[in-house]
Amino acid sequence: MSDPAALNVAASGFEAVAKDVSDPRGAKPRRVLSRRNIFLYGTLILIAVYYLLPLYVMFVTSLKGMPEIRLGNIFSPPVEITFEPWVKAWATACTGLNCDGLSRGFWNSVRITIPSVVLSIAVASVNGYALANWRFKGADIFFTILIVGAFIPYQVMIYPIVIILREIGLYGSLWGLVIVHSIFGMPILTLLFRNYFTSVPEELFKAARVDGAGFWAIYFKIMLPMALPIFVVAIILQVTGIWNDFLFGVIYTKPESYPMTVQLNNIVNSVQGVKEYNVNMAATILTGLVPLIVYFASGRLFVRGIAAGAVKG
Amino acid sequence: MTTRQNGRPSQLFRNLNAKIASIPMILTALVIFLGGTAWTVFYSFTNSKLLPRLNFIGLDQYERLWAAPRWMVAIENLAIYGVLSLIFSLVVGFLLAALLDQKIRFEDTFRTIFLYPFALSFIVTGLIWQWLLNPDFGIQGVVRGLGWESFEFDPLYNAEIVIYGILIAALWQGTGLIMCLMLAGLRGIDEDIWKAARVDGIPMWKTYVFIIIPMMRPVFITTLVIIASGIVRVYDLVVAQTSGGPGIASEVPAKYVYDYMFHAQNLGQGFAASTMMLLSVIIVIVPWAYLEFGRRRHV
Amino acid sequence: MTSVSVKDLSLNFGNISVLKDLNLEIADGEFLVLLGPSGCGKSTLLNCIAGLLDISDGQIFIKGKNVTWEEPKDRGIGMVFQSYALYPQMTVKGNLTFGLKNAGVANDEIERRVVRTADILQIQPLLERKPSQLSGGQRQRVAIGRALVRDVDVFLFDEPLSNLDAKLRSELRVEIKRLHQKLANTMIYVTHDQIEALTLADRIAVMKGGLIQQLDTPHAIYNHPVNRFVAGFIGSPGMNFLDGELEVGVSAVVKIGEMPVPVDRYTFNGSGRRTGPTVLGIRPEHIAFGDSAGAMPFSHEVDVEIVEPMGSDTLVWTRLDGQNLSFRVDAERPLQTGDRVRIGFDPARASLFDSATGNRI
Amino acid sequence: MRYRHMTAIFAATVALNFAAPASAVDLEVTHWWTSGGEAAAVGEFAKAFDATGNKWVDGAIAGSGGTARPIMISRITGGDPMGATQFNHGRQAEELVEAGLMRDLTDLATKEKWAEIVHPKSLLDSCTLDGKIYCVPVNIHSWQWLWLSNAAFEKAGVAVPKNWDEFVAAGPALEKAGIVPLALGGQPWQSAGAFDVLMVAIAGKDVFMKVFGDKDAEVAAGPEIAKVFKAADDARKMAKGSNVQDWNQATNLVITGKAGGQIMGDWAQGEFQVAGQVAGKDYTCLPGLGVNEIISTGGDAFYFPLLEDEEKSKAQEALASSMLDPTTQVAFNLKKGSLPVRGDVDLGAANDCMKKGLDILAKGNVIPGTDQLMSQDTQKQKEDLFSEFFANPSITPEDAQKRFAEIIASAD
Repeated sequence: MSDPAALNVAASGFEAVAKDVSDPRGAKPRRVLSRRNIFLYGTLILIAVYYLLPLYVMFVTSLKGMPEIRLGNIFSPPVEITFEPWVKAWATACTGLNCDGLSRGFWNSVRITIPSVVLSIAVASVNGYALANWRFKGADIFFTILIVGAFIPYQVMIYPIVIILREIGLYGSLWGLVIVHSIFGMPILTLLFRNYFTSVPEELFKAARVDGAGFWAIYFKIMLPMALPIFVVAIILQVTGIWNDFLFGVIYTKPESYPMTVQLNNIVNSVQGVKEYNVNMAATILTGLVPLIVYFASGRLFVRGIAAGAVKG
Repeated sequence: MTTRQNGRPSQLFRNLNAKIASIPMILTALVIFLGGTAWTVFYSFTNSKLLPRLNFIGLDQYERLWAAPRWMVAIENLAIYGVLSLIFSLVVGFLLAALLDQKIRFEDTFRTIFLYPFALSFIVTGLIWQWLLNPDFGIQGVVRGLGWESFEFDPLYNAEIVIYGILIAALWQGTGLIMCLMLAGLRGIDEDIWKAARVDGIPMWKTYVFIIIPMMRPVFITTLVIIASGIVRVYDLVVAQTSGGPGIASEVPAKYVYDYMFHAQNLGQGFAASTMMLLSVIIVIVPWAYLEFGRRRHV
Repeated sequence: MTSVSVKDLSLNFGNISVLKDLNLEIADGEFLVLLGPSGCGKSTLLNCIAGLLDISDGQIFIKGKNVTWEEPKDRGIGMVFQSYALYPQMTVKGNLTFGLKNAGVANDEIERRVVRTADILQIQPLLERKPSQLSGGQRQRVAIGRALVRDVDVFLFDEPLSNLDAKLRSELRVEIKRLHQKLANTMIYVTHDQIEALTLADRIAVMKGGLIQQLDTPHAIYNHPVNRFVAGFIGSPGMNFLDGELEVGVSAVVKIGEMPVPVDRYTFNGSGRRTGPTVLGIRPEHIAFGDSAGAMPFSHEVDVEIVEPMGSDTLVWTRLDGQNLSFRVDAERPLQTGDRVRIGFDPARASLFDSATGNRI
Repeated sequence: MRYRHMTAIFAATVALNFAAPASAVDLEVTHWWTSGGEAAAVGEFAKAFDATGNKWVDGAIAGSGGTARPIMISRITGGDPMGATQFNHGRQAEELVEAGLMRDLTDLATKEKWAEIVHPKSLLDSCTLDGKIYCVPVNIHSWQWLWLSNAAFEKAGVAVPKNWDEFVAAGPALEKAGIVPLALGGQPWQSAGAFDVLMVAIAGKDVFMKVFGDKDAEVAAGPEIAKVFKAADDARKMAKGSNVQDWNQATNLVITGKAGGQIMGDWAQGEFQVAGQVAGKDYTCLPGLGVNEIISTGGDAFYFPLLEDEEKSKAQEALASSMLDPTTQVAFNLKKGSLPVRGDVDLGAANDCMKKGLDILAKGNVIPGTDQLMSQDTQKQKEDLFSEFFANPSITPEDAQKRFAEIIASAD
């Protein structure tokens, strides 16, 4: 802001500019193209390009035919737009003998994701609430173990869980998979909910106790209605994580209930001669669509929820 | 103690509902995380192959593990990847958040753009970047096509720098979430702090470094948990992008575990490797986690 | 009849002892204030009485019933919090009725009590609003209403006025007092504000370090503090403390530096009369000035250092033997820095404390 | 209306199922055959099985055995097994058999006289444990082939080589023409396999058996193997620049003439076939790299987990015998590009390359596959070594040989 007169692009009106510079008066001059703004928006736009480029390439490629892909530049828009790859990815791409593309797995994914998200969030929110407001002896130790559990590579747990599920007779069933998702979602979700409920004024909780509300009444009538933002965060994290899961889906269920990602893996990895990049890209976008929609739809709530669950604590 | 009537409720039944509600957590912590870990450690002293068997062979698996060049490469990669991804995630995430926090227009748009890759799985991320970094089709090919024949950018096919190729993709996918966390943290800072710093004439960067960041400790902790757990577990991305190649240049410990447990059908070796991973996690995390989440805040 | 009675109550968090062997008897209809600086354990004690904290040892009786292990809801108490603690997603009416519904009170009875409570607190127009649409004072009224509607014998107030601005605070203070006179319930009121304590209380328990320092009427606490802590905590502007030496000979004298202050008229505590280092405490309003000063058993000439006009009167700072001393004068008396004036006081109105223990002698 | 219609059909189907349970048993079969040629071949099995009145439920898992096997093993040990599953026979499923999780097929085998029809006999031996038969070998795959693109050599202006040495000599010419001399995918098993092939071709059958069969570390450290490492070093140089992962992408480089040749098993043939290429005209195959015409007789086999359900157990038998049926064998192997496990079927339709293979098989110039000789653990260690060796030129052949000898010394 060293020389206001030189670069003034007149946001403040003529009078302000006309006045003697050495004798400031009235509204402070503002410049739309200040150095700060150029730097700020320039940087942001540049970074946005980096983030958008892969999506752009995916999208553009999915609309091209294979000959064009082989010849052309990955960044150039399609000369001839074709929806063939999308149709193929959704409906006809083959894995082994099954040639019905991703459509086969879509409803499976829905069937897996919904109960898993509901159960994992229900369990984690109650856990977090119990940890934040009803501390009992040993709770901290369990919680610490839980957090450390977040660092254990999934692969290590595959066999023990196979054995446990077998013993309780849930191996191969949808509920077995739902439980597995709930278990692995528990550390981070519990942390978020615990932090959130800790940030709720303790006096509110005390007031409810004086009012005769017990553990569940306080949870359902006081805490739950206040926890919308953190629920949004939890839902987003879980929908993303569970929808995108491949490992558990394939190990703990049967082929008839394989999630969409298994089909994606099959389409992408079953190479029939040449890799059909356009079909792969279409399949990739289709698979990622559900979490993407959840993201775009939740918008601002996500940051608000994160703020509530991560900042305090 | 003084006289008592109807007997004090037993310790076991105090907060009974809370305890009942915590049963899933307790079971998960004890049976899955603790039990599964103990089981893994236990069987790492056996020569289990395809199926777990109780045939103890002492520390043989560990000796072999530490003699395996691939394990060493994997450890080294994890160290490089871990340190860099931690630094870059935090720095980039924070910078993006700070930029968005400048009361800019279109904040929602920018935020969504930075965040959307997080909705995509590592498998998908790996595929996209494998393609973008493919020397024939991808960035290198395009730049060469523009006439710059000697341009070389093939991180996925160059053993020296392949881990950075993976890092690029990982950052693309993950920094959005970190940015969101940081942004939330920045929004939680009292406006008055900024006013005070402005009146005191403290430059913006100094305000960030010396005042704001120290105030954001809780956010950094949540962020660290999320980043660090992701680092230790990194697997899918490597598989999708390089399958550990070229050669064994981009191997990571989690992949070693998986490959030896299932591919090589040598559970004992896989368990030994996972035990080493757990051990390092425990050494770093447990004392910290206990301090952070353990004894704290009484009323 | 005793309303609330606390016997040998102790509370420990791990190795830290928060409340130590407390005993407290509160009469039916009494207004008891727990007063002390933050961290003294006053809120903790209130939470123990409410049943929100489990105690380590001792007993709590309410209305003669041992409630030591009872749930808060079963203790027959209502509670008002500093942050109001209104349930944000419920309307005012929802807030008032939540506890009653939990207790399974019949609908027409709930309705009757809500109407009565709203009448008493004049919050009828607010019943359908959400807490976020209320002002601070309105919120606190609703919070009080929530306790009121429970129709209980004992009200617990946890710093209820601390979040309000000064004007609202004094308004609501009066209102609480009126409420108490009208309902004649037992009230236990936690505050760090001594004005609230002095104006509201039948008795005040001054607490520090998990112990009750003094439990007495406001008057007794103000005029006969049992130790230096209580003396300094109560009263605004605060009591003056002058270090000196008690010399007990033919007549008792406290020597402030070289100045002897005769304390024959002072009522000593039992065996407190012996030679040694002593602190003499005298409240600013007990220091006479000008002509009347000369008539006092002790008087001295001092220089005015600082003049603080406080509206109704003026606080004047000076030094006696190099030690700070303040006194009050009528606002109409023009005094200026540098003026030399005579002050004096009656040692009978002073308090003497043992320098080592701080206890009243 | 439409909804009601659908339910009616649905109800009818259910009723039908109840009415004739014996005739339509769903049997889930898991495998990792998902590439073009492979999927077509699996289709033949499914067709044959469906013809028995049962239903083949396809459980394909893409991404090769490494991805698929843990899933299969988890399913079996988790108590929710599939009807049948692919494994490379040999030692992969040994422990599952020992744990009693697999079905004993001896009765069926005796009834259908498998011992007489399966050729070479070593295939059935690999399925046998303690005298009982646990799997059905379905094909013979041999590794020892060099596939060459005739078009590539034409472009480079050199004659199509007739053996490994000529191929190495042609390398520079190919490179000059902008062709990658040797296509090699990035997956570790491809590097390890290529080395094994070089070993048979250059050091011969005896050395191969000594090293992998007897696990003789001295031989592994000796001069014979040093020569093999020298050749591998050549191969490494020639393979530089083939930026692909999957084996069939590498094969595709040969098919499209972007690469001169590829060392790959006979399954590569399926890809040439899918691409419509003709052996001898568009591409050339050199068994044993044209040096030592020996082929290995590894292959795929199907195992049948022990099931409670009697209906399904019966269907398992039907599947097992349909897989060995002569017509199925021919149809399957033609599409898969592998050799049938029966010596008594006519492969008149076989192409040039397959006939070469059948010839060698008839002469008995065979060795067991490495899967049959070594544990997966040892195989994996080898893969780690060779994938590193082929990708990283800074490892000298001498160092690599030292590490190789160590692996052999501790092999099982």
